[in-house]
Amino acid sequence: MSALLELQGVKAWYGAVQALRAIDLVVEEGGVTTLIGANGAGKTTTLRAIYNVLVRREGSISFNGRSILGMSANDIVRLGIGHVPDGRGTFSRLSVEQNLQLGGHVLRSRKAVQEGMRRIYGLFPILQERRLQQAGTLSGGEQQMLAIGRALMPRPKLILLDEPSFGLAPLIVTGIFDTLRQIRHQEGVSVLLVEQNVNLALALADQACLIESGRVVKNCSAETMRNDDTVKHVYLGI
Amino acid sequence: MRFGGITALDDVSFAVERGTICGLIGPNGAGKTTCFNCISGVYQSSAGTVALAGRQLTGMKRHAIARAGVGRTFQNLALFPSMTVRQNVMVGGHASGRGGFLASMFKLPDVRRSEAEIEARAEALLKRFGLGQVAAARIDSLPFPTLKRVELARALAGFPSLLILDEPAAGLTHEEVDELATQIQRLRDEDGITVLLVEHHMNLVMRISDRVVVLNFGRKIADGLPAHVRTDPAVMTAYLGDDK
Amino acid sequence: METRKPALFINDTGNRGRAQKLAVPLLLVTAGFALTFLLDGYHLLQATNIIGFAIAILGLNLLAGYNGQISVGQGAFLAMGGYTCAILMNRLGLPFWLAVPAAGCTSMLLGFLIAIPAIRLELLYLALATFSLAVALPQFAKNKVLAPWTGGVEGQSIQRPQPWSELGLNLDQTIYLYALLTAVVLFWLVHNLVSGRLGRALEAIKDQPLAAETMAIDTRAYKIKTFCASAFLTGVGGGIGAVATGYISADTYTFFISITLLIGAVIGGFRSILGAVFGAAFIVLVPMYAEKVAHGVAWALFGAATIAMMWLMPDGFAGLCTRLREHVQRLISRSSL
Amino acid sequence: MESFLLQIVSGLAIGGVYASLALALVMIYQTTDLVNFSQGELAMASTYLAWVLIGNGVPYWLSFVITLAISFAVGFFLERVLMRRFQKAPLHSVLIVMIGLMVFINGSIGVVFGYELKDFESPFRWLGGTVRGYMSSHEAGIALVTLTVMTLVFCFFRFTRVGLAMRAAAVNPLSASFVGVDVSVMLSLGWALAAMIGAVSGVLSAPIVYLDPNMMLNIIIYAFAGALLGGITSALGAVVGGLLIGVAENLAGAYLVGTDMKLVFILAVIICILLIKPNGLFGRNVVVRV
Repeated sequence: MSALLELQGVKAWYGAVQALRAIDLVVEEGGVTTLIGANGAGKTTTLRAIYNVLVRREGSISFNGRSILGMSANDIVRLGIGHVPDGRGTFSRLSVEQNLQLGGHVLRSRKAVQEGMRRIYGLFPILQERRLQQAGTLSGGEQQMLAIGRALMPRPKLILLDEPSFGLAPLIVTGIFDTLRQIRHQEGVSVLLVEQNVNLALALADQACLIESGRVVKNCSAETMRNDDTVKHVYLGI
Repeated sequence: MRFGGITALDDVSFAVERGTICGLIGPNGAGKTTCFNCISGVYQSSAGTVALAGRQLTGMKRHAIARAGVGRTFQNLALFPSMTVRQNVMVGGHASGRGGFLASMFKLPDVRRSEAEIEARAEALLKRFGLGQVAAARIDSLPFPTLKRVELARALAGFPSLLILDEPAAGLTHEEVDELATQIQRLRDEDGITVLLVEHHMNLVMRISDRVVVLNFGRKIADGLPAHVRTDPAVMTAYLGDDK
Repeated sequence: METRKPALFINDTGNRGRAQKLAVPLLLVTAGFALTFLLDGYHLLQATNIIGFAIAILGLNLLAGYNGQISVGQGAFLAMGGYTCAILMNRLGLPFWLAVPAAGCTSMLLGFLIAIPAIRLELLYLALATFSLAVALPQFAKNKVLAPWTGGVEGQSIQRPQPWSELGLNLDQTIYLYALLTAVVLFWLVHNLVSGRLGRALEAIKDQPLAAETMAIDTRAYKIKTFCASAFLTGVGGGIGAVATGYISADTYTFFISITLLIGAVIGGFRSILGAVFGAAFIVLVPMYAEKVAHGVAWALFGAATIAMMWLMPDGFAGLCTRLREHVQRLISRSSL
Repeated sequence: MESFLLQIVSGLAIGGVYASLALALVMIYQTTDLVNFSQGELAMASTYLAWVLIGNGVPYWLSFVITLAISFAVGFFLERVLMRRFQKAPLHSVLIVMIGLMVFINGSIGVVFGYELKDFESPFRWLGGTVRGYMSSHEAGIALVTLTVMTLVFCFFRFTRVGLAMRAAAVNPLSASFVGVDVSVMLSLGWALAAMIGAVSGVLSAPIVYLDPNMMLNIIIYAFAGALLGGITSALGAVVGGLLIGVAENLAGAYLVGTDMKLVFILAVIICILLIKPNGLFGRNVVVRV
């Protein structure tokens, strides 16, 4: 396995506020890395730094061995990085189908879009049923599926997932994580997962990266992280 | 001093003792900020009451709540960019000033005196927070940690009896957080101000709070001494997820 | 926590000596006084107009620059002031020096009535509503029901007031001097207002309304009062303009007068007191020369100047002066080190 | 009764003009949360362009198409070159820039073409004097053209890839960039389309109000009212609102306040909408975040 996405010494600012101080992170080809840390530690900011939205950043970010530092979000999508943003970010006033069509915005032909939609409906049959409904009227879990499906439309090599469990009932969360496992194998996609629910995230991931106040505290395998007390320290101030 | 049953959240009740620091924590979306905004009057709670030293705050206008002695800071800073640091702090002392539109236009003696008092108060606070050198600087020319201190000084200029701090540690380095901890403790010990602290920085909360209230999904799940709260199983689950 | 050396200073209290602070206003007033005896009738009339507009723009600056409420329809207050003067002088025979403050008062009343709905609107909608008011304004002036008072489309002449001949002044000089004195008083009052506690409160409302409220500032009451004060000033400006010109009609108060006031404020600098004088000079003098070239040139210049101003120096001419002064001060302090 | 119907029908026709300008306003509002105060003057400038083309012997409909194309390009570059610089400026600065732009266009056209009224031929003479006694041929023409334009606009947004991307960029620019939409191009396209649709309203209204640099001053107010009535966030609302305002204006002029106070009436309507129902008929709730 080789590194698909690599961050080295990444710093980021919101205006004058420095949110990331030193982030090093690797996602292996075909692997799942999870980024964990308490609220406000800079998890979402890290994803935004990769995608070059809302923040100013420094450091080195490379994808497939190529620096993506100067690229705009819409170019990064074309390289094969999908993003499932926090709060899902579905186009609530557009239909499910239109959301997926937009997911395929970077695809060249109408045929490819049609084909992609069939694929996504295969993964999430419920979305096909809800095809013509406005995205805003879907349940939280369905919206999460739609957001994931939308990101998978152009067959990305990597997807960035921001808190897929946020605001969902435990049963739905389990379902989503099961689907993620399935997608990972079926689509051969690598994942960078940001998650507040540490135990859930560590169960899915191979690698884990713990951050605190915009700095990496520990970078190791998910297995090691599970048995480490640093996590509790960071989350609960013990 | 008590806040009884703030709803908009789900039936949250807790009380903050006079002259103590109370930490309010919880995972994302737990309702901390909503709770906070109910107290300072940004949102009106749909049921329940908030009371300060026995006096009802519920239903009062925001400026009246501030006048009643509730001061606050903002998570993402809400300083006044067209003013200098000194002027920002002086705005904080607005409530203690005297004179309306006409009196101010004619600069009546009372207005002059009140202006001098506000300025003296501001100078003292600027000095206390190490802002003397930047007193005449424009807000947008200063680094973030300095601005956080300006905001704290501004909130103090209004002589609050209760100060609510919205994530004061966000965006600060370790050393800066240490200094912040000392400052907040001074507020309690020297000024006798009651502090309600909403914060993600666990270390800070656990270190300086006399008491910690934990919210999750809009409900209170724990309330007690810091040492008890952090070993509470319900809190663990809220923060780390179910152990499966 | 070592603090960075500040990059930019604003001159707030205590930074400059009293004499230095008074230098520019004193110079302006002295020059203004001297003009009474230097200019001929026509030019003195234009100078009076500049003063009238300066007071009107001062009102807009107070409203928009200090309190953050925009008014694109400020011409309504100008008109209110003008018509009040005309009616009081023509019908009741009031002397002009009483009619002008009265104009301010009626205008303030109108301001109060407009403020009650206006302060509830967000900035964009406030702009939209006042823009519409500016367009509809001439229709009020032309209205048949109001025509007996306003003079409708034909307009009305205003009785020529008595000059202060005891002081050896002719009529133009009298009106000019009166305008100058009024301006000095009003500018002084507004300066006092904005440089003290209330001024800070008004700016706090403009910058961060929510934070202002948590500083115990009653934003609603202050916004209404500012609106009234602004209307008063613009009404006085309108009164002076009408008395000086001696004639008003519906065409005096078109949509363009409102926009012209706004442009004057932009050019001078919204957040300044003396900027109002620069702005007023600009909007009176530019058309005087530009319209000789072709009809519309002044208007095109106004538009271009506005865009250029927002692009290059959004704080207007006054802001440019402040920056130049800061620059010079920095050079001096550096060389003295 | 006959005349009442007549008022309604002709109100609908002139309402078509307001509707297209209102649609232009909504288009820019949706992407930038701004009301473009210079929209009317842009439309006026487009109308002069059409007038020059026709005056130089270019056939009417060809001039029409050329005018739309040039307006489109001008709108696009105006956003790229001018408005973009003020993207991060405070709202009041942007409003003032728009007003400056409006004044500039008005003055420049005045300098070049003068301020006297000019006749603008209606292209619909051949339809005959009146259609069944209810509307003049030009009014029927306005209705026809606005209907066509609206249909095209709706099809564009519903069925094309770019149209969908524009909607996405308007609803949620951040998510739009996450799926690869170039949001900044969409902003420019919004201005381009708005300028084009505005041009339609200018060219169609010229035969009624005559051509002069101030021709759109009143019309833009009616368009504001229309856009607000429909809910400034809704394209469909803008069209319905524009038509309703056209009818209301005609009826108010004929029966209520007289023609000389129509604008005042509309001003009152605007203020009432803003105070009582700021979301209009079709608008969505705008959530205010603290």
